[in-house]
Amino acid sequence: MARVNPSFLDEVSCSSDFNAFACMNCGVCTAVCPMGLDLLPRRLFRYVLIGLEDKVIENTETIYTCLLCKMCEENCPAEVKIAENVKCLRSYINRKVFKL
Amino acid sequence: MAKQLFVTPYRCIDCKNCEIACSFIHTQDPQKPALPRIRAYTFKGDVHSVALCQQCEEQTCLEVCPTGALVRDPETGVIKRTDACILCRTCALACPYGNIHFDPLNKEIVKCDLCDGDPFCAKYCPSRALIWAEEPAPDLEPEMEVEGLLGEEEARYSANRCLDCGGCSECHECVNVCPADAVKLDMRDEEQILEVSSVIVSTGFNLFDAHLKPTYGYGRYPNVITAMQMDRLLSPTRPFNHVIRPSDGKRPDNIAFVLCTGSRDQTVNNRLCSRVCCMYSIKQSQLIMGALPLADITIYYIDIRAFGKGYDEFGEQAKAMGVYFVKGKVAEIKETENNNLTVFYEDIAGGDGLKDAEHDLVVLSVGLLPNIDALNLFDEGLLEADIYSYVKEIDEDINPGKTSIDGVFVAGAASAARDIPDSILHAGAAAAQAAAYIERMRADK
Amino acid sequence: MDPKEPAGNAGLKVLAFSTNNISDPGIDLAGSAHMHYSPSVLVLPIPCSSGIRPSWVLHALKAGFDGVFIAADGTDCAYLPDCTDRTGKVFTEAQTLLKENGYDPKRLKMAAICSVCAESFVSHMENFQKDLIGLDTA
Amino acid sequence: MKDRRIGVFVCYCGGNISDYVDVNKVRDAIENEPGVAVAKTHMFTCSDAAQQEIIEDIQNEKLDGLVVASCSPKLHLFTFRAMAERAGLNPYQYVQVNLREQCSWAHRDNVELATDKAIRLVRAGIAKTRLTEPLSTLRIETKPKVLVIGAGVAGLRAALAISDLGLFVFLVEKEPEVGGWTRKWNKMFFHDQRGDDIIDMLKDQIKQRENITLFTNAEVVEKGGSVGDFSIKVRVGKDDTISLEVGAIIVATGFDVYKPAEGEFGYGLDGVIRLPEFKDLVTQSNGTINYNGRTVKNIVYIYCVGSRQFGDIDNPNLYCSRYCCSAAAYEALCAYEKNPELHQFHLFRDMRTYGKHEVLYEEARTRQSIFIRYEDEDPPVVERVKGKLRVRVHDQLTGGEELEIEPDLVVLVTSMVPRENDKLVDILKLPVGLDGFFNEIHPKLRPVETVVDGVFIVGAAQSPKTMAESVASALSGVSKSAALLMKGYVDLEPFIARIDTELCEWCEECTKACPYDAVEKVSVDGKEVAHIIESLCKGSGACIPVCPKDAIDIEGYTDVQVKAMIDALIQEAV
Repeated sequence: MARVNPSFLDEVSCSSDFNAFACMNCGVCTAVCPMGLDLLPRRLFRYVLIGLEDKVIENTETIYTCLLCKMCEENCPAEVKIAENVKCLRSYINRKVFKL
Repeated sequence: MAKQLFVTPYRCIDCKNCEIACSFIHTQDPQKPALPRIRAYTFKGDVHSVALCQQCEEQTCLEVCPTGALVRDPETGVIKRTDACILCRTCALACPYGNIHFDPLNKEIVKCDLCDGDPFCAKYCPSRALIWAEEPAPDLEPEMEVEGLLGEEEARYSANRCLDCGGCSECHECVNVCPADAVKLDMRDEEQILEVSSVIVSTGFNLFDAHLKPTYGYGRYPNVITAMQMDRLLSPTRPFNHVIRPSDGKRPDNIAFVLCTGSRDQTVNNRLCSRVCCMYSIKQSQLIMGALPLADITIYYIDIRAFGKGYDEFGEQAKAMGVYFVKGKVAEIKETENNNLTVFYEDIAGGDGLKDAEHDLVVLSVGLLPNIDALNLFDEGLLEADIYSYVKEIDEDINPGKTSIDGVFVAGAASAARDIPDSILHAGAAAAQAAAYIERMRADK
Repeated sequence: MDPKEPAGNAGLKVLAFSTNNISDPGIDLAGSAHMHYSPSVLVLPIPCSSGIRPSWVLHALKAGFDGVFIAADGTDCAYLPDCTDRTGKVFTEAQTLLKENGYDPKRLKMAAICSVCAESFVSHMENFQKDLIGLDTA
Repeated sequence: MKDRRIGVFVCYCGGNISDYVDVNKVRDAIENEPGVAVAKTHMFTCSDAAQQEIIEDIQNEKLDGLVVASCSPKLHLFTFRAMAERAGLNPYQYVQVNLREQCSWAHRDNVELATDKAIRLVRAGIAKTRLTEPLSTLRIETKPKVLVIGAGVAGLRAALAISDLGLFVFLVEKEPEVGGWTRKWNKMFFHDQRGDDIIDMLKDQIKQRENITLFTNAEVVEKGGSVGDFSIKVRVGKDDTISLEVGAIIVATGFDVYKPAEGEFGYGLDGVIRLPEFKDLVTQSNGTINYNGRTVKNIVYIYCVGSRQFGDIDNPNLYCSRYCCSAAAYEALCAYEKNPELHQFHLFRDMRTYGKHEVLYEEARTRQSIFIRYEDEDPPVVERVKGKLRVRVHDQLTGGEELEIEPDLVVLVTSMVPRENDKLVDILKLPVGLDGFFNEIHPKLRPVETVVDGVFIVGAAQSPKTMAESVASALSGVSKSAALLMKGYVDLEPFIARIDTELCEWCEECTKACPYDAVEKVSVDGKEVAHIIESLCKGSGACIPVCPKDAIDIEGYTDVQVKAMIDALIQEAV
């Protein structure tokens, strides 16, 4: 059981370019990701949207696996700026986990 | 030994007497000289020869003739044209040596028939390059070979370059055979002026061109087809009477439908839902179940939009029949060695993450786009479009079908993607509005 | 002329009552799609399957038909929402009538055939003719 | 039986028939059948030339019966009926035999047997024709007036459109006020128009029309007559009953909002409301959205409440209500407009924002609505724990993660359900589908027509619709009514039931069996017998098998005709 925390999204969102919520959950990004990780990027951002902070932090490594190659962005039918969103997420992890 | 026509090229002086003689003997009307069946040539500057039908054993002309108008005389071996000729010119196209011609003046196909055993060309050849005899002329130099205009191989190659053999050659055969006289080749476009009080624009939609989604390989992979092609395979008047896949004519047994091809997709600049693809794909999947009971069918979707009356029930029925529904938009399609296709997707509902699946036929459920021709029907700028380039309904809620031009109404998919029931209702509305408009005009007079 | 039926159903004659609006288009579609069924299936169109007189079924068997098939409107019927029940009643009555007259009630069969049920019609005909082979002659 | 003079014309259909059926052999086999005066073949019977020749044959040979053996009657029945009429032959003495779809095309594998079957089919057609009698259509003069039942947005708009065409309208509304659900609503998708504004505008226009009469607090209590000439009784207020005569009836009785059962998704708990009530909250809000004096920060929407139902529910609503996804997404946008700080969670199954409505879904997402997909078999659970609302749901989009949300408000996105209209259904004899909505004849080809001629169903009474779709359907109903009434008359098919009064002993069975009230009791020479009201009988034949005396026949399908056809079909072909 995970408690939904809507304010977590505000914590991660670092710029006006952050738009993970525009996702329509088609899964194309995951299918084209050259890293082939199930979590990237759609499900990872689901955790952010819903506010499952633990899940996000649990996957710190995954977040840094991203190549920022924008393969996902190129193919996203909903124009989600995925690479930008990953950057926001990294900035959050930097603050939260690495205390940078 | 029977007489033959012997050609000795080095004797030929390209005087064209043979051509004139040929034309002369075949002319019925001096105003319309016959096209000669023999042609004299000069090539490479100083080499002369003639070309005429070889009566060759490889009788391509005879075989391609659709009406059997060319026959070989069993005794003389001469190929003749009979009255069954319909002027289709297929033989002319087929002759590897280019020795059959269409005579436009006399409207007939001409080929050498050796003048029924007394060729005039030989009679009038002043240099004895052409002789009609049982043996070649004694003074013929055996080392002199005929260097033809084209060798057989070259000629065949050239003939094969023609790409239009199967197209209409205006042979008029269709006109002749149609028992209802339904084919009229002399019909031409005609401009008519109609005076009307009101216009209903019902110009429909355009289909998304699947080539524009290159990751799906349409046009590159033979077994990726559009749903319109599948519809043809399934229709009661289907061409093959079976559902078959293009690459090898095999009956597919594992078919995928890729929904939202060109819809809800900003990468192709169409953010709208096309409204009909979910249902037509489900319909097709049910029909395929009927035609190929053993086939596996998978529908890849983002959301199933079975919103109309009885639609959801229809979708559930398909599920019960065994159609697999997979939530996940197909990201990419790749071809395998045997022309099968691998689709890549995220199995969202199954929670299985990144997956791929092999299918032997993939159907792209292509979406609907506005038909922008509608906007050019009236003087420029009059008929307003909405931001998606559909004809704009200026008061959709209360006056569905009303456009920016007074008295002009729009019906069906010209103003938005619509399925048939909604198009019919919308058309009924446009009709009512047009009638009311005309009634008002009448009252105002 | 003594044309031979293709092997399998021994040329058993089937009378099919079909309805103008619903099942007839379905049977038409079987033809349009060039599906094959036995030419000894003969179709007699009527307005609605609930309007069949049981005595017509008996008449058909007495006249020499081997079986009678009712291509029912089912729930698609435009006339009657309870067409299925009504046709069901006709069917039961007709079967009773057949029994009383010494005919195997299996010589009457019914199924809903919709306006696009071409394939289903063809398979019903095949199966029905197969079933009829096994029945005793009256 | 007098000697008949029947013409039989067998069609080649180019080669469609003649390639698989020996057409000449068919002609030869039947030309000496009793009653056949002319037997010919034609390459295309439907061609103008062939029709002209057949007309000449009918006239020169004084034919009194006609058989064309060609394609399916679905294609050319009316063509040849019209041809017969032009030739002066009674069109109902024409019988079409289907040699193409049901013979040549189906038996392309066996020319011999196909020909054999063709002969039998044509012979059956001749047998039927031999027993035909000249029939005539029943012509009814139509009244240029339309009754519109229900004065919601569809009914109001329909009334205006009919009035536009110069026909009279009686608009009957059960409630004291017009406008139905639309009146109660503020801003509506897709064009942000206010429902009450629209209704006011329509109401004003109606007031100005002299040819529209509006009755509120009124109900249709009786219907007599038939297409073109209905007599209607309307109860107005408590006691007044007035009689109206109309040519057509448009039923625009709309829908109801689904009322969830107690406990269904927490319905009944404080803070669990339906979408229409939420709409009111949003409308009333100035900045924040308040419920029972508390400020709402977190909202959970649960979709498909009362739609696409499954599981152990009595009479589940299997259908999709179509408008709700778009309406909920739109309402979330309206709420966001009032208060951008809101957190909104949408628990959906499939987002069905079809067509241009997709933009609503897209905008709702960019306004930070979070969409959570629940599985059909695993619906969300709404509880009140320690005074707080709690929603538990498995999110399919996050690998089935079990989530817990503590919203201030749960909005049940409720479906449209059919109105309880049993009385009206009974009075009008309207067909009702499995989903409880009124049933059209054909959803694509005849979406507003019903089996009851002259009665049209429009708006959400036919199936759930958005406002624009309801209005389109209402105007479609107007088109159909106008097409019916503006000609001034209507011809009814004569293939209806007839009673043999000799045999009839009035047992009521037929009248019980007839869903159209087409059988009445009359007295003939002192004997009580059944009588068919021609204008009401649809010719279904439902009364045929129930008659214990076999006293009823359907014209065109009489007992003797059917039996003669059976005998002809079984007779050896040659």
